[in-house]
Amino acid sequence: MPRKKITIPSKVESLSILNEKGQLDKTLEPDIPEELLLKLHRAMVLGRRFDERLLSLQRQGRIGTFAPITGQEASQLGAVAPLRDTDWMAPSFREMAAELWRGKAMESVILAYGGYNEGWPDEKEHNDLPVAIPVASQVLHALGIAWAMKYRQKDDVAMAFLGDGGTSEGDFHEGLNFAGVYQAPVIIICQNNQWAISVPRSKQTRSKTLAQKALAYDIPGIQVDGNDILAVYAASKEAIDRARAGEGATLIENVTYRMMMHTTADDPKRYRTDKEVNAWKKRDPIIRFQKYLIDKGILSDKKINTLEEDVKAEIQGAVDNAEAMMKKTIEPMDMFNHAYEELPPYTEQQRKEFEEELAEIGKEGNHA
Amino acid sequence: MPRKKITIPSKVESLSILNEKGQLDKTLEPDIPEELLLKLHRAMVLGRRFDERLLSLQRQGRIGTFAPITGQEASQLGAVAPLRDTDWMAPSFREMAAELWRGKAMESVILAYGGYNEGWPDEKEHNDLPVAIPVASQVLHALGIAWAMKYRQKDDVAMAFLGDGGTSEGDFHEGLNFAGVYQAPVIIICQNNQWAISVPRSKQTRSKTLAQKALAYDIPGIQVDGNDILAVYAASKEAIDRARAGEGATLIENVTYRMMMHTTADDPKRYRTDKEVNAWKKRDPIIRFQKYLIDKGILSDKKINTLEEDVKAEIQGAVDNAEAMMKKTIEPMDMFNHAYEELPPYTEQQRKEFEEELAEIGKEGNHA
Amino acid sequence: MPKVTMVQALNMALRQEMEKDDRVIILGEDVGLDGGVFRVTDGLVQEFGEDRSVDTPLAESGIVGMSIGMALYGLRPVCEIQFSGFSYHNFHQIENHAARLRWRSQGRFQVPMVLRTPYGGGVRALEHHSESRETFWSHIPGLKMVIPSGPRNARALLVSAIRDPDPVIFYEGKAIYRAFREEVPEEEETMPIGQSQRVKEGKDLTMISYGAMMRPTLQAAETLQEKDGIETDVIDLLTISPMDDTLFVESVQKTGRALVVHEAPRTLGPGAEIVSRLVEKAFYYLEAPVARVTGFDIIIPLFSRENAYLPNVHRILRAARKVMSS
Amino acid sequence: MPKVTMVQALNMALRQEMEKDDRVIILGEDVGLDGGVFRVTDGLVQEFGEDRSVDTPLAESGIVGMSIGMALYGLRPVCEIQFSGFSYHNFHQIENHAARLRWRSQGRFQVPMVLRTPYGGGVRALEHHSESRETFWSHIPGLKMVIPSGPRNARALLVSAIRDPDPVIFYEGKAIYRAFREEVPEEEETMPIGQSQRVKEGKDLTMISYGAMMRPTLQAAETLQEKDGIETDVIDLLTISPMDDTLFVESVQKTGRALVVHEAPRTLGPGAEIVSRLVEKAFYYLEAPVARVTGFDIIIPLFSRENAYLPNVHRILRAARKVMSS
Ligand SMILES: Cc1ncc(C[n+]2csc(CCOP(=O)(O)OP(=O)(O)O)c2C)c(N)n1
Ligand SMILES: Cc1ncc(C[n+]2csc(CCOP(=O)(O)OP(=O)(O)O)c2C)c(N)n1
Ligand SMILES: [Mg+2]
Ligand SMILES: [Mg+2]
Repeated sequence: MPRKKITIPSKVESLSILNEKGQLDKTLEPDIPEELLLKLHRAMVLGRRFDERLLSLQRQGRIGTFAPITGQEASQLGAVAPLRDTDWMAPSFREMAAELWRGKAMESVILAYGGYNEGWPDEKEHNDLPVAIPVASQVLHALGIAWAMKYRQKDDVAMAFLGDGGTSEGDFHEGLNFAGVYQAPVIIICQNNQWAISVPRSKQTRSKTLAQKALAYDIPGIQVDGNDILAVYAASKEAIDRARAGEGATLIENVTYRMMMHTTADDPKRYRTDKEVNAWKKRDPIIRFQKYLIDKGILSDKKINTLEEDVKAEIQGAVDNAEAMMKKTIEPMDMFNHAYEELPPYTEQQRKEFEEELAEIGKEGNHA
Repeated sequence: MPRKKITIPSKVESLSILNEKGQLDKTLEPDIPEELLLKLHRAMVLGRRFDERLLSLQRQGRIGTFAPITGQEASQLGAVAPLRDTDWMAPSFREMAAELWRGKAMESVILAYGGYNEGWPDEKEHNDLPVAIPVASQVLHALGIAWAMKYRQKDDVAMAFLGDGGTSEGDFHEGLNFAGVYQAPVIIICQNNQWAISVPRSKQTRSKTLAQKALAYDIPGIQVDGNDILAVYAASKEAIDRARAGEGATLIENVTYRMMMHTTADDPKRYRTDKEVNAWKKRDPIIRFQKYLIDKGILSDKKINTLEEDVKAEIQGAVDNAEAMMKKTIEPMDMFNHAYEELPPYTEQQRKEFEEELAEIGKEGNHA
Repeated sequence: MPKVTMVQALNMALRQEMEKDDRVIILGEDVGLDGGVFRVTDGLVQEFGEDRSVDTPLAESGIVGMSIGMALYGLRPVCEIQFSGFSYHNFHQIENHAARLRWRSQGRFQVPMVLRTPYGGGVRALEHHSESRETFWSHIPGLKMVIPSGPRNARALLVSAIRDPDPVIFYEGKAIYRAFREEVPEEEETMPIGQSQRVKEGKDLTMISYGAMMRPTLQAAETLQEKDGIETDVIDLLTISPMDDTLFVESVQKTGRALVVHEAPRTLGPGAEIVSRLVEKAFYYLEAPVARVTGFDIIIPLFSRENAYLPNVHRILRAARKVMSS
Repeated sequence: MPKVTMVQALNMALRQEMEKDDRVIILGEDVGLDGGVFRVTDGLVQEFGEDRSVDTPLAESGIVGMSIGMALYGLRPVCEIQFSGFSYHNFHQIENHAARLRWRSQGRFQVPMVLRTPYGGGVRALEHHSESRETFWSHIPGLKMVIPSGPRNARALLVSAIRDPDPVIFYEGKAIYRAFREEVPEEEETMPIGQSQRVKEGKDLTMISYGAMMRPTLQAAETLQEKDGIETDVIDLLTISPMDDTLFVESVQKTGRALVVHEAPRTLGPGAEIVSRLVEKAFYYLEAPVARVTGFDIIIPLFSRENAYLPNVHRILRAARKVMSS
């Protein structure tokens, strides 16, 4: 072997189906039933409006810090839409719309961001993991789940989400490497929203794309227009089908944009320009998708209005429920629950100490 | 962007100059002065013979566990040969030949493997880091050093070594990503010796080469015949020159073979065949290089014999010195040295306790 | 009953649990053909195949993160970290996830995994191969931390750990892997996690230890009996966390004097917690300061000096006599 | 003297050290334009440029490993880990390297780095943003672990940490980042690492705490004085490791009674070491069991219940009265 270029078996591609004006590349249009298209549209609108409502709840001090998802609805809903109920999802902290799609109640979201552990458990019938805050750590959990699915000879898949920043963590690397080695049915969705708090994509890594990182593990990588739900859906479906068929893992980079602050504790004016944000506003995933649906003749402005009303009412109902639950004094003693299957004796002793103390000062006194 | 293949700016290449029979590709022959060629040859022989001697010392119980380097002489000496004294090296635990080249005394090697911390410090005038056992962790130290060199506007470089197994660790990934982002003058030498203890290269990662992992960071990657010292030298020199010129990091995969056990605590018969080992014997880096030097007319069998005698005597001298140092009862109290710049009071109290105890039972009693 | 080493006893526990329960999967670096660097998993890949005894790439966070995922899905992974000195690479996966997922899901999920890893000095090893850092794990709520002291309890505790619904860190003392043999019954045997054991009964002095340090502790106890006429009550902790304080508290209520032995550095070693529990629960019985015979607050030196670092019979005797005379 | 918050005081320490010494480099996630998520590094990139205030990719082991390399080369890196809950990602780099390289090179190298990180509860944060795990770092030989309790000592201790020849973990209490102001002199001020401080003098009861818990501790001390006539001797630990036991031992020799307050879980929290040192060095002066008022041995709950978890004035008073009456 003198001096030669090395050719690599896996390929890295890019995919876009609906352009920024919502115009379609017909040759690539995925075959999605009307009903599903409309369901996805509704989920996008719900995700957006609920995000807005959470922001106002947070600004009013009715919930704590949270991470808005606005602008990333296509990127997450297109990814989870081809999943089955028996598949598993391992979200990061910015997949609220995908979680609702998968069955999480809005009430749970509000409770969790309101500081109540009660918001945490996913519904019993769903397999999705709770939100993972330590960046990229969940990739390995999805990998382990996928390994176990293969061991159990299921044709289910596991899907993990992370951000552009997450690709810098060691756990991302270890997860993808293991996924390649075991040909595990895991799909890694990287929502490249251009920012990791204040660090722009360009400072996160020197690589031109995040998708090409798949080459390090010889698994397929694809860069998708993440504000184009048809492209996201098509790429995810392809990857999921491959995984089900025993052909292993895929890395999908959804190129999208974090339209809001990183979390409500963040002030993006410190590090990015309005100009950049405005440029991305033009690529709004909901507007593009609506244009497509209207062109297709299955949506109209009137239907959109009805839908918006409907969604608003649904959100209001959830907020009311959640706030009622928060108002009912939730037992502070419950913090001792679920530490272990059985509370160890010394911790039990501490629980009793606390109980006495509570009795002495009254629940409110200590709880507040 | 409909569906398109993504082209990646960085390239991955392979390089070989001396083939397995020691025959030369003249167009690629690096311009190495005769004196340096002979010095490298001597260092290879010294590395091999010292390795053999360490093994017999270990088998006789005169030192503890160590990691033999036999077979990897070209891979490490070719890499460090183009370095200057002001450059830094961050070895793993299998770069003994490179460490001797850079100025470490054989006595230090023996003392360290003999269980004496006294074997550890590198000579004051050298910049090389001590052996790093936690796999891949040293990549980040080399990166930090390289960053600092750039900050200080030096044209020095840092070189880190690790094994094929090491590429699976998160620290490898984080180090290479940082190196790309900061365009740091760091060269990562991966000695792909086909095994990580009992795990073969093929189970370590799905990627066809380790060099291609550079694509994830858009830095150059090159796969080199690691048993061909000319190729290793040429690739390293190129990478070092690029780094000095401010053009950033390179990942070099030296394809070589671990001819011996992983460490003296390991039994490779459990997991690999003699056949495989014998096939690699034919690619012995020393034999290949000798053939080249003889063909070039600067080495002869006679010169080799003299060299072997010479090297043997040098090793014997070092063993004698080191054993004499070990025999002198080295103060057990010294274990309290270098914990901090200044020993904290409670640790000082413990040191005193221990001193009293020693006085009571005599040094030997407790030391043994 | 056959007499076996701790390595063999651990192997037996793994083999029997794997036979019984196809949810039990072992994974880690070199656990397959190589049988693990200490041979604890010897023969298991041959018997159960590569799906049950999984060689992994070299990445500890990967191994532990993968185990967490497997456990969430309902398997019972038993991962091996080759040496405890490399388990800090996966510290975040344990602290941030393994120990919390039951709680974070309000009981919807659990993480019934075991992380086995060799710890401790005394085998003339390289750097990072001799530490004793059980404190790190024992301070994490939601986690259990077990350290057996010999073949029989190692086997029984490992079985219990595998069946435990919560994550367990299982430290195996390298110094006692092959140092002695014990009879271990073929038939199933478990031991409750979270319970210490009295291994010698006496009225004068309570000695508390665990793991590889049980041997010098028991030797010292014998000498104290024979040479000094001091009758010691010796407690083997077995589980470091959740710590069982009932036995040693009860013991000190009888003896009034106590001594703790561990290899871990003194500051914030498990001995600190033991002393604190005694102060909390047996203060008025204490007749002398509780002594801590421990590793020093320095990194354990390379092996030529490791015996100077590690607590030994002499050091324990010295401390015991001092406690008895104060 | 201007009255400033702890955030401002820390910023002042960084700015002044960066002005004085071009070896001082700050690095971490969002430390540049964003000024750090708590604004501790605000304005530094504008003043010193991107070479001195370095935004890093999102990788904690990378940040710490890089800092180690910088320190080995002779710089004085001050890295920020965004929240201590994410510092376990770099635990191996600290345990295996930062704390050992001086020793591993027999003094040839040193690692004069500082790892700054916010810790503790009380700011209504998300999961992983409220823990107090100083034990992990305080059990590692070769490392120093510092926790200031207010603007003035934070500034002085950070300056000392930056100048310290050994690696320092520097925990910053989120709850006191902006809770109160203190006068902090423009001119240089340092404080010795490894020395505790008496912040209130009294003869009846020794109270030992540090960090954000100093505030409820001092409030409780006042109430005890006013309502119970109990005069407390209050010690601010400041450095957790190497732990200075001289002041609190001396204090208990006077008071005979002691109480420790920290947010960390009780089992193997720093209180365990404090109790053990008291038993070792002041046993015969102790008139009652030393009380530990601490976080419980569970994960700190989400914020609606965090005040129930954290020690507060009421809980401290309760414990103090119990100690006084036993
Ligand atoms: C391991 C870890 N380090 C740091 C943080 C703090 N943090 C939370 S989100 C975030 C940026 C994440 O960026 P990215 O991965 O791009 O996801 P995004 O927030 O843009 O969705 C950081 C640094 C964390 N949660 N986990
Ligand atoms: C972080 C870490 N994990 C595990 C080990 C134990 N260990 C020592 S060497 C080794 C294999 C290394 O393989 P490779 O990187 O290919 O280097 P080689 O030994 O072949 O030179 C392992 C698993 C270690 N030293 N460090
Ligand atoms: Mg992002
Ligand atoms: Mg190798």
